Amino acid sequence: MKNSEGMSKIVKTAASTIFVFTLIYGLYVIAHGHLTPGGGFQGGAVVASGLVMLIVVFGSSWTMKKIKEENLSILESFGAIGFIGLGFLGLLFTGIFFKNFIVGHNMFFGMIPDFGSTIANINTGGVLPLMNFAVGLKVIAGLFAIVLVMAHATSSYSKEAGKK
Amino acid sequence: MNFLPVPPEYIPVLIVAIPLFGAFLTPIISRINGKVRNIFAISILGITGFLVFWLSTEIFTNNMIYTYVFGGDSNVIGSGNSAYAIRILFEVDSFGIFMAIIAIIVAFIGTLYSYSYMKKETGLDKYYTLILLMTAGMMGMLLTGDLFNFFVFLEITGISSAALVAFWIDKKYAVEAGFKYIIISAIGALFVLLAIALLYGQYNALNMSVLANTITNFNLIDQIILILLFSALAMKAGIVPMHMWLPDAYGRAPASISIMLVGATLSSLYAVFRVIFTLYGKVFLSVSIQTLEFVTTANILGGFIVLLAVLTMLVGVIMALKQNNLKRLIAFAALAEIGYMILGLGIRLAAKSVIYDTEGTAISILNPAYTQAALTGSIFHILNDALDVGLLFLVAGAIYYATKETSLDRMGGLARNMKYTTIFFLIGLFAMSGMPPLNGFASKIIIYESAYQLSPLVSIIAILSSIMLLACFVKVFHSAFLGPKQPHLKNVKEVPKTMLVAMGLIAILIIIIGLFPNLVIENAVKPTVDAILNNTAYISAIIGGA
Amino acid sequence: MKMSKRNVLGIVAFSILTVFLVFSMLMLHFGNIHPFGNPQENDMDSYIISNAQEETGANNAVTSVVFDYRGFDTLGEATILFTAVAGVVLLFRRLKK
Amino acid sequence: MISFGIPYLAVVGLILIGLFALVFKKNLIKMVIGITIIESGVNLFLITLGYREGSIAPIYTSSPGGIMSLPVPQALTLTSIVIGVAVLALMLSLVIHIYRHYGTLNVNKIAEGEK
Amino acid sequence: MFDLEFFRINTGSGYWDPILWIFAFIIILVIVYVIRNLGKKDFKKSGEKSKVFLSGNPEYDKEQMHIKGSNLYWGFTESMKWLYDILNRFHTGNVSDYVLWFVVVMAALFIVMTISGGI
Repeated sequence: MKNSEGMSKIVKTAASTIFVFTLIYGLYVIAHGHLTPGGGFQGGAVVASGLVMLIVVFGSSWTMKKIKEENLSILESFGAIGFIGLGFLGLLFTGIFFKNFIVGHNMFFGMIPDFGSTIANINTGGVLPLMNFAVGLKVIAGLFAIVLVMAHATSSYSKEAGKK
Repeated sequence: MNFLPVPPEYIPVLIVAIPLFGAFLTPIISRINGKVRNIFAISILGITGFLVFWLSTEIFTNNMIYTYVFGGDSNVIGSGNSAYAIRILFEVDSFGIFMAIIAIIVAFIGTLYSYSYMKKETGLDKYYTLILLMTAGMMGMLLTGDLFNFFVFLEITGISSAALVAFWIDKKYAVEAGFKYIIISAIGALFVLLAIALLYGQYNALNMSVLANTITNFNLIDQIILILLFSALAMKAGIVPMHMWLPDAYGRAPASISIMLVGATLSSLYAVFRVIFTLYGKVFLSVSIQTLEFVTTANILGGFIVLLAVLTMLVGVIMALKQNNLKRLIAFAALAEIGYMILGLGIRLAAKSVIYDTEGTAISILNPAYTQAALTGSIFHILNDALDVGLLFLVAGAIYYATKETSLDRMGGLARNMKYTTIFFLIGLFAMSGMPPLNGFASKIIIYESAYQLSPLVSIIAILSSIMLLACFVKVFHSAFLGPKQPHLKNVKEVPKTMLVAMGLIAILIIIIGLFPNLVIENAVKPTVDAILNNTAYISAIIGGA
Repeated sequence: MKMSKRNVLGIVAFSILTVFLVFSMLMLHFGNIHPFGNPQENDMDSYIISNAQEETGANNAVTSVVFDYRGFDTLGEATILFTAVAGVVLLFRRLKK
Repeated sequence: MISFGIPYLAVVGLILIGLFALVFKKNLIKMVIGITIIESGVNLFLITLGYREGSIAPIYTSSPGGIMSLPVPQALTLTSIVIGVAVLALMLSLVIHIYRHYGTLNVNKIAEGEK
Repeated sequence: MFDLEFFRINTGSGYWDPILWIFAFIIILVIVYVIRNLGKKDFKKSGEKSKVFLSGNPEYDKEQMHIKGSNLYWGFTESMKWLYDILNRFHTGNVSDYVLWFVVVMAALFIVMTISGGI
């Protein structure tokens, strides 16, 4: 990662180390959305903040060269399609849009926890964890795309203004 | 689930879900190429329009209400006054589907028009994505039966329209108009959300039918909620004196977006009607003697609304008369048209009266017959206004496409080069200014007569503003189309086929509605008015009994 | 702040608005339905609290509301984020082809 | 002990502060901040509606038991927060474009002069 | 309220019938055409009769004869100047004024609701 812009080498190394933990924590929040506080939006916001830290450290135009915002919007479309597709699957199987059609069967995520105060069981929640993943993907891509586009546009504009 | 024909109880969700799915799919489709993307967006809107028309025939013929519950089959626990709804549900009655027809017509025409109109622009994949999202937002606003869900769709419509108003980012007025529009829509949506939160705090419910069943004693919190909802939605609907965003947004957006903004504005107007007549129906519609003390409230509120309507008409036409920017002139004229619709609402409220017997004790509450005529006229005028204003905006866009001119001073003699556009403009002129035999007259004559029975002055002002509308567009016709060819417009050509087709579709609709107005009134408008005035059916469709 | 006509109008309107909003909030607080801290037992929330586990299989009642009971709102919310991204990318697009 | 519902009054205060910033401040950024202040006030109102004294979060995972706070207002608040983020992003990008065109953020200087 | 006759809208005190209107329009057109044919047959568009006469001044070329849009209704806008001044003072394209009008309308509605005895 040799690029002139951005911050110093120490900051880059530290940031790329911290980013891993941010990513892991965000994915944890997304994956346990139906058991603990949090969910797709919150975890997605955590991961997106880590990516924004990378933008701040490595410079927006370098990041723009690595990741085009078209790819990000494609990724976000996949997240959104997954989310609405789960609703359409409910319509397909049970005739009800956004029906929680997995819960009750003991297939993946389909178990029903015993009532009252229980210990966490990841294998519950029906479509809720899947929706959490879809929304998490969507929020990561969306927030990252917003910050990346705005940062790139403003920085390039200020460069042009500096030239003039 | 077998595909088309789908069972009609699935249609309400498909009407919203298909444009959303298309919008999510558009960035992937647009990787193929531009033409496929345009065809895709137009076909998605065509499918949605087909579903809307089908559902409307189902609803209008046997005057029924479709409900659809999301995420579960148990829609409402309990019944009667102890009922409560835990899930979001759509509730589609004649009023909602009538407005949905208008919204899908303007959306489809706008998309078809922008096929050629937007050919030279960049960023078109996002443009079509936002158009589909805006259509889905309008549909959701019109079909939903849950207040918070209504707020969400209101925000979808506002954000997508604001981004589309500022489409031409190299023009500074367009960016400024987009900023104004998003500020206005954010404020309006936030106050709507505040009112919804107050309703939740007061009645522990978010469902419109449950709330409408509960709001019977018109206490202070109810009044404050009504005022918050009414003023926020009236600002979104562009009623004087909260109208100033409307000429900026309409006049600076691309023409294909201006016609869709008409649909968004009318959706907010639908919300005003819905709040007053359904959510507060037990207060403002009831003819029972128990609600006697609300009559004066209804009268004074109705008088205030009539005042706002008269102001809207006058300010619209007087400002339109001196504009030199074509689209801004049409925008002010559209503002004047909105006044006619509000007038019916105000007349319905203001004409409520109490009948006393000889001892001076109240017998019953009377809603005169002409108030229903006024409401019929205004509902019919919503359809006509959408078509007329849309046609005029498309003509203005065609002139801009051909000449790259917006100011009337630099136009002239266009009728020599653009024959079809001139014909469409004449049709829109006569329809907009209420000239017989086109559709504008058919709805305005009903409004004039019912307004005359309320107070002759209001009727006179309505007729006067209609005459001044004619004057405005005669000015446009003379300065843009008549006269000798201007030297800098020597080689102006007619606009492409698809734009002409889009304009011709609206023109044909206008002529048909103008020649057979009774067809529309008997089949579509009267069920709509019955649905508006009969909120017990709306309530009992959800919670039963009542 | 200079007392122009606009400022006088604005301050009068703000004071009226303040009075009525404070009055509504006090009515909400001293009414018996939703006083701050101990709201009345209401059917919708108690139904969700008691039935969320068996109906949606999720321990987190808020998530079960967000994604199951009011899942369509969440779809609209995700759509709004999608709309915002589309709008921002549209506004910062390149104008030349 | 009688409480005057201080959070409810704080909601009114936040909404009025935001409206005041919108009406009387000249800087576009300050107006955007005003809108976010109104929005945070509404969110505070929603979340206070769901609060119960001595209640726990409505999560059953190894919960200590006891009354739970209302889940629906929390879900509504979550939705409206994300909506606010989206509106804020679009408003700020429009402000950036306005600054590029006009070179200023004073709302009086950029007022469209056309009557 | 409405007559069930196909074309006709009964508007309470009268009715509106587009087809009838079109018939009347055609009849009037025929009458106008007949009256027009009663005119002189031996009129020829030639010579000084069809020249433009601007009180003796030379005729301008066609582009300058076109009246621009801003010059139309000049008399009306001049005589209504007081009204336009008032309206232009309201239409400052200023966003904070828009929000101010929203607040003002809300306050006015509060006052209206108060005096209407509801509170």
